[in-house]
Amino acid sequence: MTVHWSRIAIYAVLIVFAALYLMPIYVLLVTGLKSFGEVRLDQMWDLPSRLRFDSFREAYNSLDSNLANSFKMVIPATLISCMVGSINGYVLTKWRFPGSNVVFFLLLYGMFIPYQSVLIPLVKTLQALHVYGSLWGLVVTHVIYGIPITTLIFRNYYANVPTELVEAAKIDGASIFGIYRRIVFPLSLPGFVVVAIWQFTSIWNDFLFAVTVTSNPAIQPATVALNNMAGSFIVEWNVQMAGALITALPTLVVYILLGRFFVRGLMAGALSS
Amino acid sequence: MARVVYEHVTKRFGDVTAVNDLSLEIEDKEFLVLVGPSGCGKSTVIRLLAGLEPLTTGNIYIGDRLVNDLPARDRDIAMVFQSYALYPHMSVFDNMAFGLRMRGTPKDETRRRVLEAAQALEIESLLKRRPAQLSGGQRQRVALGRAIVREPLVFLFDEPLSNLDAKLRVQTRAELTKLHGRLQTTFIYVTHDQVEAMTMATRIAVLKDGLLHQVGTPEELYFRPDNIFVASFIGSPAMNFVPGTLTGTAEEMTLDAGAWHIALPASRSRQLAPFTNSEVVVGIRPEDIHDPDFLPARVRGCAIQARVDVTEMMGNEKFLHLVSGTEKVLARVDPRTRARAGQDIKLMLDIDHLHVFDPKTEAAIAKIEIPEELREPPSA
Amino acid sequence: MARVVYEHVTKRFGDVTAVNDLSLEIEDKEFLVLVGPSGCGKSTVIRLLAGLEPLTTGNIYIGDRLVNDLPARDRDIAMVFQSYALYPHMSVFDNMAFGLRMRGTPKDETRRRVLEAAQALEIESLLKRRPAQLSGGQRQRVALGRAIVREPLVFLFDEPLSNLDAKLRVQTRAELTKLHGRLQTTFIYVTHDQVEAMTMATRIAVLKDGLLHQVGTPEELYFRPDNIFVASFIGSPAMNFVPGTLTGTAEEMTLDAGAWHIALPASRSRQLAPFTNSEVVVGIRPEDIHDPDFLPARVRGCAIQARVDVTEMMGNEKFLHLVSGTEKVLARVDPRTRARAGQDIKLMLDIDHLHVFDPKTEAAIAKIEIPEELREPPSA
Amino acid sequence: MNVGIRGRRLLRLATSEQAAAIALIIPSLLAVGVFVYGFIGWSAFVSVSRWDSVRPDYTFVGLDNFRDLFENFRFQIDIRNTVVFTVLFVVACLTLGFVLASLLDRRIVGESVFRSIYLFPMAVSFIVTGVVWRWLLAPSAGVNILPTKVGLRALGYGWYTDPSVTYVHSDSRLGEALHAAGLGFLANPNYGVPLAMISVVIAATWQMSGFVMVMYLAGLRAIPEELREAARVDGATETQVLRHISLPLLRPVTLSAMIILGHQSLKIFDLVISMSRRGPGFATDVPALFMFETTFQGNHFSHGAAISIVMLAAVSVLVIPYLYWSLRREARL
Amino acid sequence: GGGGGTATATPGRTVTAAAGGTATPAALSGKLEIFSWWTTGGEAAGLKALYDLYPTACPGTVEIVNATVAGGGGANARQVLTTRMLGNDPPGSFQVHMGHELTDTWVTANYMEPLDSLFTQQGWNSVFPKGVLDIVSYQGKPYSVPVNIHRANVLWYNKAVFQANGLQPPTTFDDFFAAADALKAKGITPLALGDVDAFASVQLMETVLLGSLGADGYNGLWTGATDWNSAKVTDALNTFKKMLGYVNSDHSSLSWDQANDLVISGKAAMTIMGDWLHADNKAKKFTDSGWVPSPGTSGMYDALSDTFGLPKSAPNRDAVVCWLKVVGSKKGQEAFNPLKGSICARTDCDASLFDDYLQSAMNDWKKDTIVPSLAHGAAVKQGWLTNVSDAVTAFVADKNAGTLQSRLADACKSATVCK
Ligand SMILES: Nc1ncnc2c1ncn2[C@@H]1O[C@H](COP(=O)(O)OP(=O)(O)OP(=O)(O)O)[C@@H](O)[C@H]1O
Ligand SMILES: Nc1ncnc2c1ncn2[C@@H]1O[C@H](COP(=O)(O)OP(=O)(O)OP(=O)(O)O)[C@@H](O)[C@H]1O
Ligand SMILES: [Mg+2]
Ligand SMILES: [Mg+2]
Repeated sequence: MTVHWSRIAIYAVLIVFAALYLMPIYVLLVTGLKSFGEVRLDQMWDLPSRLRFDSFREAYNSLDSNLANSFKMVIPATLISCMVGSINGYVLTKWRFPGSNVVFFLLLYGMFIPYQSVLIPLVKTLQALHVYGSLWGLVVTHVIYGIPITTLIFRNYYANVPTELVEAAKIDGASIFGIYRRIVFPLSLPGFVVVAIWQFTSIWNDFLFAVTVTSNPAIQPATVALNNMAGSFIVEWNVQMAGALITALPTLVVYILLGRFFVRGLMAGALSS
Repeated sequence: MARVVYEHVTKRFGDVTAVNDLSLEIEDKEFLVLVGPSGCGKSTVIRLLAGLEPLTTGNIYIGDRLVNDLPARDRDIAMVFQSYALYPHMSVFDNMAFGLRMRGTPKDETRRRVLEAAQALEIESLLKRRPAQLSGGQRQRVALGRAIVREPLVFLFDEPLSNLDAKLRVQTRAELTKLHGRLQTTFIYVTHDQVEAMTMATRIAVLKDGLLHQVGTPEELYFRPDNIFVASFIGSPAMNFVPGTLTGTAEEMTLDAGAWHIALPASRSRQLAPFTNSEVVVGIRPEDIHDPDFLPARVRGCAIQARVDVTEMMGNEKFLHLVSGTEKVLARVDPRTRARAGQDIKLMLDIDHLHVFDPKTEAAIAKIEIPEELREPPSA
Repeated sequence: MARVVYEHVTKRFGDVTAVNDLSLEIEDKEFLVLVGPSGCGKSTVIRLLAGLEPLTTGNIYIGDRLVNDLPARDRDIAMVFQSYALYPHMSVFDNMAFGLRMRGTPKDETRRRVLEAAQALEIESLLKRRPAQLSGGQRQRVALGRAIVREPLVFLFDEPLSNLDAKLRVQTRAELTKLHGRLQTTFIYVTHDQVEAMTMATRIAVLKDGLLHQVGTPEELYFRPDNIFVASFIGSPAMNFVPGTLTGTAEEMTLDAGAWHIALPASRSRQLAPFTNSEVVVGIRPEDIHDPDFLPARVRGCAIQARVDVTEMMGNEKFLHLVSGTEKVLARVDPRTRARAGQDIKLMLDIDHLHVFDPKTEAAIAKIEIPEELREPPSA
Repeated sequence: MNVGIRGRRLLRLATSEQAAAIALIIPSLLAVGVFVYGFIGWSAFVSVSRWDSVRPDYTFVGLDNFRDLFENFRFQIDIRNTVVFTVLFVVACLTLGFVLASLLDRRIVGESVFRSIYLFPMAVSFIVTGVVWRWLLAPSAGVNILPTKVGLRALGYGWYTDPSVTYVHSDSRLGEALHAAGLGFLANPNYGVPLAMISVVIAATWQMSGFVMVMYLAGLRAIPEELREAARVDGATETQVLRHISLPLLRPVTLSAMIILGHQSLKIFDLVISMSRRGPGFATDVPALFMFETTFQGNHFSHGAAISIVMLAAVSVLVIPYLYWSLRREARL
Repeated sequence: GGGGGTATATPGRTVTAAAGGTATPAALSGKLEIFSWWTTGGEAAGLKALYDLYPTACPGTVEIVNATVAGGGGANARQVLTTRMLGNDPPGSFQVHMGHELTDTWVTANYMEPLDSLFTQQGWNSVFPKGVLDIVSYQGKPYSVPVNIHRANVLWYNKAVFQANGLQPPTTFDDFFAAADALKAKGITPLALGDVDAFASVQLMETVLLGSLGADGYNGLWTGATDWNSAKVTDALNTFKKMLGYVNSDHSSLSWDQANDLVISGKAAMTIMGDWLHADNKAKKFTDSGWVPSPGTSGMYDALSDTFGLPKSAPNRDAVVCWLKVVGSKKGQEAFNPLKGSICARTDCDASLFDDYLQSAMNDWKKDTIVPSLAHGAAVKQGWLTNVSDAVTAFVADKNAGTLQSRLADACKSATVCK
């Protein structure tokens, strides 16, 4: 094989960019491994004098129950989001009715509201629903504000699932629910992966709703606790960064494990309208 | 076990009228083939019957039941799709069993019926596979099997062979014909391939732009097309059309069509006498143009001149792409012909197989007879 | 203006050998058609030539130039894809002009050549449209036009007709033949449809599993196939094959094949004598099985018995799906036959058109002659 | 509106399975109806009220709040910032995403590793991104001192602390030309680029370009290979193939990405909060932050609501044509 | 629709609890939610010390819920608090700065209960200085219990740097600029500033205004008595502008504590910051720090105070009232303040519990003129402060004192204090 300079150049560019993309993570990691005294802005690139996981331990100790809260909220919220989006997408592609495009438009438009502007009515509404101040309140909030994006993704995804399958099942005697349960749902995995990743990440990373809806530290999600690690007083950057890494870990794991399916799901039509 | 009746059925999609005032009775146990060019509304016709689209106006009956508002699942029909629409996440067995399960058939019976159908279609060995692991032909059989196990009142087929290669298509065609004989059920079959229509149908319905153009047996459509469209659509390669004029009277009519000057025999002259001095369109099938050296004995020929443009060897026959006057004409002759590209040659038209149409209405004004040997007894 | 030479060309994709040690010389101005079943490597053969895939081993020459390492853009070839691969975001004009522009042809000349080609293909009126606004046939012409304007050394076609309907296909076939005559350039054409191969090729190359099975004129392949695969692949409907045994000596050989007991005439006996007492496979084309009532004069028949399973009316001929002993056999007979499904009937085999193969090697052991009338002078 | 006909059509539908379909979507519609449209309505209502303390006051004051808003110097800066940020961010993400995708599309060994690396920042929250980049772009640390590690001089960029705004000065050649053309008002910092914003763009691009890359990658993979092959046979070089074939065919992807990025940038909040806040002289201030502070710091509820209504209107201008276009296009297919 | 309009309703659940008025010594139970933005360090420790005192002072089984929201110098906390109050879900008690942040925001809006009977009962009217009582009161009634006092007008300097350069800590603006020039010539940043949070620059301006206009002039700014357009204000703002010429260039990227790092490391010599900086020095084990009142403000105590109040519909009202007692008690304040690094709002705390700086502050507290801090919500209502803060942010970048002055004047006008 002849060596092609153009290929070498391509790899070089890719590697340089990879390094640039990893730079922030390097800083997070290195700072997290330092002691408080070592943390100085002008020494941020230096490796820690010795490996110490104290900051991680400390961060973890102050975050662990909140991480559990996050999971308790994110998992049901993501699952429900997926189901709701999937059902909406199913109806909007396979059971179209007069005005279904308008309905889709109305649902989708919700994606674009600035969330800071709805906090006050949100709290009142959640109170009326008796879920304010609980993780379920957060679940409800995230599921509802997730409807636009999940519906969009599933609608685009289902547009590429042959309608003949649904028709064949209709003729075979299945009802609207039967078709969903036995035909459409089992074929939805790539769509679910995309939606799950998307929702998991954005719900997990949300701070605004979390801090607004839950005030009891015992039930607050990790993002709020992480934020509280930086008081108005001294910021222990090493612990802060360690905490940031710990908090980001679940989403990173999700991306690394499911990244392949994410791309595949996107290729299968999710998000390409 | 069911007649199907379309009564003034119309279906519109927005501005498009996909089916236009269709009235059609399909007898029990018939093998009706709907043909027509792409977009003519064939699929819509059977999708209306299946309950996959709501009617705009009109009525549809299955047996004696008006089914206009019946959901698909209650119509007791089965359908084979062009794409087969096999459930990709289910095994072949589950694909075939799905319809029975949905109807709550007992497990034992489901199993029995699936196995039976699989046996009949010789796909028992595939029952555990997924559709993705099957070849095109195997998928086609599974789709067929899925329809058969249901034992429905009516079978619908939407171009089920168009994804198969030529060889498999020939074979499956014959199998479908046998299946129909065995099941003794009404088949309604959509295709745009007139060969399929000719070979399998007990009756063919020709559709164009949502309108029904002619319904009849394959022989009727081949020999006695109602209009230019049917004439051109049935038969392959397609009929040649040449504009011309009729002159003369009673026993001695003459047909002038481009470079052709054809004296008609008495029998045909009589038939065409009313149209003397009219413009007409003459239709002649490629197989009715013969090389004089290999003229079959039964044929009454009439000589014409033409230049050979291209020749195509087909093994047991040869296509001659001819130019006669300004008209392009295709002839399908004995392969031993000595005609070569570029030559001017003499050819014989089968004078008893000249079709004549009105150029304005496009309707046939003089039909030919179906050769006696081909008139099958009604219930062959 | 270019010979094309494949010299021991092999192409592997991982474990799959798509092309296996192919050596093939294609003369300048030839119309070579590559046929073979799906997946046999046809596309790969021309993609290697186009420079779209790198060779694994071997050499390819265009003209006298070794092109193994030349990028596609420098090979001066044009290719028409099955999907046409029209650039959907460009007008027809831009599609056709693209290749010229990439080569820096001056604007004027680009314009002139595109218009010329468009005129020749009768698509001038479409030049401003986008591909999405064209019918299948129109797209096909644009793809053709895009190739023509380039005036390349070699034209490559990858199943360009397979997305057209039957009628258009017939028509375009003839046009391609004429185009080849007009352009006087090398055409290499891939198809899995043997009809296309038979009708257009000056020579046909038959491929299977990456291996070249036979190269020859259409007549050679039809009448004198080298092996069972070629025999079954060329001709439609396909040749029937029946296993049998040869007995007897010299002048008086007998062929026992299933229910058939065929006494061979002297000429064929002599030819087959060396194989007496061997197992053989007998091949007979459907068109060589005749209804005795309509036996053409030239045919030396030999009677067999068979039961009619299904009949298919094709207009000017009729297919009989027969069962003879345990063998399924297809016959293509005069449409006036009185044979009906379910009957036991007598049929005549054309004894001069029996093909005989070795069941192990599958090679032909006795070829028949090409009928004299079909032996065209080399440069017809 | 022909409500009667619609209603009857719906009634007829109610007899079929369509009723079940509609029933399935009604909960979502209701939820969105309340949580989106109800709340927007509430905001709109507040935006024309006099509510100016923590005690609601729904006295109608017409469009006064909007007038105040557009006269507010900070809001004017914010509009400029948002435009600058949106343009830079969208362009940067699209460019980088496309470049990376087109490189990765060339049968790269280790593609999935690269892809994961480029994509993972999306998993990180904007808040963490902000904190890290605040470090990385700190003038006395981070990227600026990176060259010192190899013995070079430290860089002197101010990054997000740089208060300068690059704009056309009235006395420059271009400025005079603008004046001459009657566009003199453009020669003003209000139509300039605040340099500090570039740092925020860098951080945001780091986070989102991987996602754009994946979208492009999926888009590239969806372009039939034959089109590119046809272009190669037609004599195009790889660059020409990219330029004349791939790029035009990716237009729908580009548009989708632009919408996703565009609406994100109009709503950007977390990142700015944790990275640079309002920045020097509001150089990195954005409407969402302004609204947040106006509402919850200043207790100007009506003004806050007015800002959100303006933001929503801006997003709508961007999005509604797109949605209309894509739904129309779909209907055509 | 997002139904507003019901915000004034008092939920029924608190009616019975409210009947108690002053505490009945029955055992307390249930949850008590204390809302603050004290999440880390000394302030969190101080808060915890108060919590620890609670069970002894208030017997029962009350479970304290420590609802904290950090970030943005209390901005996040304020958002959450506002949302909750408007949503009729007040915490038991919440941290709020004394002054307008309390009165204009919550008291005038009728969200708070007056605490006059509690103050009388506990005798607090005599232990808190009059100035403080005035600031926490509205129409004569106190509405919250101050727990600490911070001073905003302190100039902190690095003693070693000053010594090495033979400088004296400046007390006037002239001294300040002279010293600054000297330091600048040496390549030392004279004044460290970290105003990533806008309050730091606002607070700097406030000390300049105070130093230039004097206590009365300064107080007059918030009542309309001092004309914002006057030449004296112009001078003050120009001084402020001049001062900004001596700050570190990356000030807008730093928080106040990061600015302090510059002083600690000797890269900068001074910083003007509230006395919470002293706790930062202690945590960073920096002992070489000196302090003087910021230029021109000797004898003036620019004060801010964290206080706790009683929301009207607070759940578990009795427990809250008892919490307020803890907060106002001598024991409570003595436990809290040494940890937090502030002095007691009460005047009777034991000085020996405090370190040297705090002791000096306690002295000043007793004798100085007390003025309310602008940047921390004591002097003006929040809407006004937001406008001031916006004007200052813009000024720090564009240095246009004229614009600043007119914007400040406008802010006063739109707060309906000036005409
Ligand atoms: N769901 C639909 N919405 C709008 N128009 C439709 C729809 N289905 C079919 N049509 C239109 O109705 C007409 C008939 O379509 P139909 O599918 O029945 O044709 P067809 O004869 O089956 O064609 P083909 O051979 O291509 O399958 C066409 O013009 C088609 O565009
Ligand atoms: N890019 C590729 N990677 C891996 N295998 C390939 C590739 N291209 C072709 N093959 C394999 O090489 C063999 C020959 O493929 P090729 O496309 O040449 O067949 P073909 O004769 O053109 O078939 P068809 O009629 O279906 O187009 C097949 O087994 C195919 O799976
Ligand atoms: Mg169809
Ligand atoms: Mg191929």
